[in-house]
Amino acid sequence: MAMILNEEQNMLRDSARDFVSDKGPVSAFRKIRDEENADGFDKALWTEMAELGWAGVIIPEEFGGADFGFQGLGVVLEETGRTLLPSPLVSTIVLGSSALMLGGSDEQKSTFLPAIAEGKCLLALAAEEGAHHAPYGVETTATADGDGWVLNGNKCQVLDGHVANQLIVSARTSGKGTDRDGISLFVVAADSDGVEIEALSMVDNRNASNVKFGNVRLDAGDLLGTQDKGADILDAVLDRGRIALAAEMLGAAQQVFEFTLEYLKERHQFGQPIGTFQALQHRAVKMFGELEICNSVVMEALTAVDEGRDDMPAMASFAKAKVGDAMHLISSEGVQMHGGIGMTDEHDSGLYLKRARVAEHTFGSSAWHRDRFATLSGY
Amino acid sequence: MAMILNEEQNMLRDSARDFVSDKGPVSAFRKIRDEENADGFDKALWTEMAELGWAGVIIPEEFGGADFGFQGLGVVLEETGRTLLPSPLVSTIVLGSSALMLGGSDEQKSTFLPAIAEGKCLLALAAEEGAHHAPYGVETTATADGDGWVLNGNKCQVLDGHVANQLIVSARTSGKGTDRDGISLFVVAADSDGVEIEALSMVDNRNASNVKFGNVRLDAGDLLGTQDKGADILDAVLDRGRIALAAEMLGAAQQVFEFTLEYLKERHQFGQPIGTFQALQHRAVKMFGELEICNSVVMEALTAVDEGRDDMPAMASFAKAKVGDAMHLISSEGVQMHGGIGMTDEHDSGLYLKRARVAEHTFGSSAWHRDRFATLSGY
Amino acid sequence: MTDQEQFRQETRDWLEKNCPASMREPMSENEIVWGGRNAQFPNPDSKIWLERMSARGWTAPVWPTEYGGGGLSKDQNMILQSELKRINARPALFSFGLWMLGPALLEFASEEQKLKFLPQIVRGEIRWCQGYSEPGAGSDLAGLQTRAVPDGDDYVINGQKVWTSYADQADWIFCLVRTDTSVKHEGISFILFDMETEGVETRPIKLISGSSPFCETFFRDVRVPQSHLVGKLNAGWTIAKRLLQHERTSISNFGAVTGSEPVPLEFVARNYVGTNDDGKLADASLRERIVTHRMEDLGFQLTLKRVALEATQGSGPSAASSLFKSYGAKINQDRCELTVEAMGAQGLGWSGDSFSEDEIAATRQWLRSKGNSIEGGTSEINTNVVAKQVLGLRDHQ
Amino acid sequence: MTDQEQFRQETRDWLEKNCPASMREPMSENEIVWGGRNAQFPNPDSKIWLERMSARGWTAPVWPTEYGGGGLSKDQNMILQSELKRINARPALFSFGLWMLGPALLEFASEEQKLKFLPQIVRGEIRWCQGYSEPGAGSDLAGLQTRAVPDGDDYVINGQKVWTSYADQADWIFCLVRTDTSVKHEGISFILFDMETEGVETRPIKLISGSSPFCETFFRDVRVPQSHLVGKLNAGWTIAKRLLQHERTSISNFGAVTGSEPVPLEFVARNYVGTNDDGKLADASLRERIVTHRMEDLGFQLTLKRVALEATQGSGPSAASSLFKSYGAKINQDRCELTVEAMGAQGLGWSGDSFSEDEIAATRQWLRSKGNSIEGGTSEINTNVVAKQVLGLRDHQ
Repeated sequence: MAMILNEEQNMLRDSARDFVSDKGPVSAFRKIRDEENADGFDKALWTEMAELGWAGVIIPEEFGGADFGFQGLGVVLEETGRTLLPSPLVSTIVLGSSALMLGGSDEQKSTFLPAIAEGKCLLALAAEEGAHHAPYGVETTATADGDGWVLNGNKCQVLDGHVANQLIVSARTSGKGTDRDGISLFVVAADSDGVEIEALSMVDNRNASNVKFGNVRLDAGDLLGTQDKGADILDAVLDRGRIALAAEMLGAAQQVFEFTLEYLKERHQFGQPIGTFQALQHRAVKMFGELEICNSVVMEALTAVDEGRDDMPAMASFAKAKVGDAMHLISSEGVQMHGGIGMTDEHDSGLYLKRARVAEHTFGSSAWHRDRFATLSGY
Repeated sequence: MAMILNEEQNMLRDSARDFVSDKGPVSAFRKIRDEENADGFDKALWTEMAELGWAGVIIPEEFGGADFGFQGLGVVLEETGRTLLPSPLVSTIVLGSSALMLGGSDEQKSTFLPAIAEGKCLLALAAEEGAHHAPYGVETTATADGDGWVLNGNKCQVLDGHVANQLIVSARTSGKGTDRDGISLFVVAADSDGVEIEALSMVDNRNASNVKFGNVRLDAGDLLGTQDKGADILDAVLDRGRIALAAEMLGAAQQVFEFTLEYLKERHQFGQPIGTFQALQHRAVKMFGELEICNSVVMEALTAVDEGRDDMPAMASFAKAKVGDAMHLISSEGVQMHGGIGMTDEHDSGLYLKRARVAEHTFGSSAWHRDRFATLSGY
Repeated sequence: MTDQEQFRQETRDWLEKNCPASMREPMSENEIVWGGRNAQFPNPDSKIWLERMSARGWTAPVWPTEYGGGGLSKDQNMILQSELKRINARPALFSFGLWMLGPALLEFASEEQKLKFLPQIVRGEIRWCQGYSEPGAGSDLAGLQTRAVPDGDDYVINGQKVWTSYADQADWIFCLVRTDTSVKHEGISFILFDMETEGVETRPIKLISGSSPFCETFFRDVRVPQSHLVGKLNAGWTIAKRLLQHERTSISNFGAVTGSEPVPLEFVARNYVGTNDDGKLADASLRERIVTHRMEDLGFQLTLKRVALEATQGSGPSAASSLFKSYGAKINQDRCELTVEAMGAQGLGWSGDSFSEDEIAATRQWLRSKGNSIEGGTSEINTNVVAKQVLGLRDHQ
Repeated sequence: MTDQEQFRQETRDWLEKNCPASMREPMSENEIVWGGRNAQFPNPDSKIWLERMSARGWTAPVWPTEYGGGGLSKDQNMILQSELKRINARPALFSFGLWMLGPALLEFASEEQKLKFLPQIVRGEIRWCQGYSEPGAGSDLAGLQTRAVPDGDDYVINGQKVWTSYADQADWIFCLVRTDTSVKHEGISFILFDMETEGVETRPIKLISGSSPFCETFFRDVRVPQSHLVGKLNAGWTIAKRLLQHERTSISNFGAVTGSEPVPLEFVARNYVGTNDDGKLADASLRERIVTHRMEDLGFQLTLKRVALEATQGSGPSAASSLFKSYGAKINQDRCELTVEAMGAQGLGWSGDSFSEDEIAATRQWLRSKGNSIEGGTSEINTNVVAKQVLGLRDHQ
């Protein structure tokens, strides 16, 4: 029963909101975009975020983290979502540190987690190989070679790939096609010989990369978790990623709703605020209702992670689909209700619209997750 | 190019509208329902309709029909749809006479078609065997026996089954499961030995029956069309039925829209007609727009039948799905916009709501036809 | 042991001893106990259960004991409810008196009125109905025209109500009447009277689903003592609004209250539609709509929970309860639509042996559900309320 | 041979001889010929084609010959259009002058104005832009504030317009200005002036799609001869409304005009999503939404055809054209949404070699399409118009 924030979490939210509105408003994102910052985020700001404990928010105290769990993380992500503030939170903290915590050896944990918590080590998950989410569709191979492996293949949609120090890579060590068995995970240094990383220019201006592995040599110790059983970790990591993205999208959608509602009250046409028009009122209420629902779903999903519940995968699909749809609706309405000004690059609406599409797609679209939810529910 | 009515069709529409509003208003349907008329329709009125030429509207002149084609039939069905007037138009004229015209031998045609055109012979198509539309899911068997066959099996959703003189029955003469090949059609007298017909009480109060065939003996001449190739006729007959139902539903939806629009103008709350509320206005416009679209689609589909076009099957699925959805929307809005009074049995809204559900289901639901349309379009 | 732990233990013990076994089974709609002068107890245990519960005041757990209530604190009531739920106990009494009138009387009635009416409600002795809507006053409830004119110590009431739930089975009515025709909202009063009074007539309204839970109710020169007026003269609108909030809350929880969970849609669909080799429902479109509906439903349930939790700090039903009512209506309507669609032709029967009881029930419930977005304030009106009260959007001038 | 058959034959022969082969190929957006002082002809054939067509007046086939038009009857024009379509001929000229200003001038301008401006439009010599919306006057266009004050033989114009399409490339503007501040609709006039006049400044607006087809346009003490006023002083609103109808019609037909059919969605989906063994798209949800969209699209196209047929008996754009605009917008938006969804990550690229030209175009078009329901009257406003003018519903008082 954790559907409402406790005092500690409320304090975290307040401090996150203050920090983000002070240091990372939407203009911060615009600056990164317009200056074509090659990192795709503000490194100095990331250092500050790490100092606030955000980089270690889900990392246990023994590895230098704050151990606030996903409910804590969710609070932070909602706030950075509100201003579209780019950071390695999802790539490094949610995906990377989760993978290490769930599957890493003691050595891997103690090597990487403290550095991650300090904000000094960036990670990326290289799991996708096509335009559509397909976690088991792995053609990248890791072939046994002496004590280690040789890695070959191509990955895409790698969030923060070109800024990461370490890549967590899914590769086939047995099986074929879309077999769930036979996938293994590896930790690969981004500067290894044979790794080629190409940064992409995406519509939401967030970091994504294509990565090629050409005969990359890996040591025995680079295996993450059990050979051939990597999908167990991968699924859990992706579910955490989905829930985290849902929290981020919720913050973004909430923000669009709030500034659109303000606009409905401010903008006058025909001698009245346009928010007095009933058709717009009913659509505003629809958005409000969806946000209320999403709020509950995200809270429940974050809680499911922290409590290690069996329904976590279903909750992940639920949250990702529900919030994905809501953000879609709300970001589109945001543009429409602003009218012409909403179509301009100068206005923020479009930025959220773009982010909505990419976030909805990442780790599986709403449709993908409805399908999975039904399957998990047995129909 | 027949998207607008020609003069002849306009005259037919005017006379049909006059006749229906005079002899077959909604109260006529209520009377049949409330008096629990065992026929499910007004036989005397059917005789009058036949005298107007409606029973022979699509039957060639050589067999005593008016040969107005489906565009003419559509005009009549829209008008009877407007008042929910029950008649054997769909069962006997659309399905029955089409089956005979498309597949009947000269003898079958000259035996039945003139009697049909006179309104003296009623037909029913016994093709379904389950709760969901599945024209090839035929388990009823016709086993060769001497010169003829023996028919065994159960049919359901047989429109006007218990009032029909002749049944057109699909039965398996070879193949199995849902094979398209191996289905044959037969003309079976309803009073044959071994035929048991049970009238059902449906939510829309229209005639539907379950029919059992227990060792029913058929002659060689009872086969309709080519043995094992009955699906060719059946598909064409069903497509005509779908288009006809779309025309009927269009009339019904149009009627609901019109009396609901009137209500929006008449009903006052808060000192104004409720039709001044913008949220209701936008929903009314939505209905109007859907009706405009449906109008075009139905016209085009009726034309496709008359012109014998290759895209007739696709147009049938298109029309059935599109108008089914529209009638669904409009009949639900009809109840909602009338508020409490719309929930009462005394008000007509509910009658259309009920008819909408049944009509949408008959010959394949909207979802079924979207699936088929996509398949026919190659994806 | 803390006080709370002790209360829980005592409650559990008492329920163990006093709640008959048959009262721990799911109930069907016709087993509901509505109380009243002509109370029906299809199962004799349900009479015992009502008597035992009402003797402790636990049919109205948080009402003060002086009015027959249980006098429990909020925390104690939460414990009681969770203990009732633990053993799947049926509600001992369904009652508009408990859900709607009682809270209003507690807030607005005179001491004398409270002492007279509240204990009867607690014990289920009087069954109440609500005289609100009129043919010309639905969404615009304040446009009501039923007149109450003073005459000696009485009011003489003339007019017509509609959508009076179970008026033909109720003993008393709480009724909105116009006591001033020169103003709108400020000319309405709230009054109570016996349905057996001369001049009261009820006519059941047949719904599209075939059932008749509502009536038209006519008043011809009905004489009611002035002492039955609740609150101040012409101040009935305030009471009416408060009461409507309670009504909305109880309507959106109605399904939950009966404790009978409907069969999950996916079971129905699997039964009637079948599955592919991969275990997915054979109808991909239906499957997509079912999963979408299930997510809406689950999200709604989670939100009810969350808001209930938040309300433990707050007070009374929040403005968001209007939103819940329209969401609850939409979700129930979708469920009913999808159920009949899944059943195909079998979900379209009206009567007869060719359809199972569940199938006929599905058809009727589908039709009945269309009223969810109308009764107790239409979804449109509820949406307006949220737009104004929650979002702060203004009326069009 | 009837006159019509003869006209068809002559037209066919003429087109055969005069329409260059390269003008019978589908065109991309950057091959559009907009004419004007700085006309661009990326393909030299397009210049020849424009000259030949305008010499016959066939860029404006039904305009009277005395104003440079083709002087054709409606029937003849239908024949011409069908013959152009038969050979897939490109439109010789895209022009707001042809589509919007011209018809208004024909109806409202003085003889002198017609003789001056219409032939230029026919020949594509002057490119026009439209000065309507202002920052404070969008949906409520009549709330515009740009002032025109008489001064000698001139008006002096001050104010700001926004959403002026291609103002930075246009030669002249047709502009709504306020000539009376004491009334609203009755204080607006319609005036024409050269964009090179001193005091006119344009600033392109960058859209979310990255392109800049619109401008902000500023007027500082712009002097315009009073003779450039079209129609009566303060009677510009009538012209404006008529012109908006033409605009809506042309926007909803815009896709059709370019003649470049987009690749059907199902091909895109098959490419990126793949199919199951039974040939169905592997993503059942996407498939359902594609087929739903295709039906909406086809139904819309059929309706455009039907209404066009009906209009051959009637006159000018019908009130239903407002509906078409919002339907057309919705359908194009759905198509764009579904296209990027089908493309997955490849439909979310902004630039760079990792995305094909088609992919980048899909992303940009998706963003651009969001404006379809805003420009030329929002879908909300169009819906209001239909509610009032077609359905006869009244304004809320």
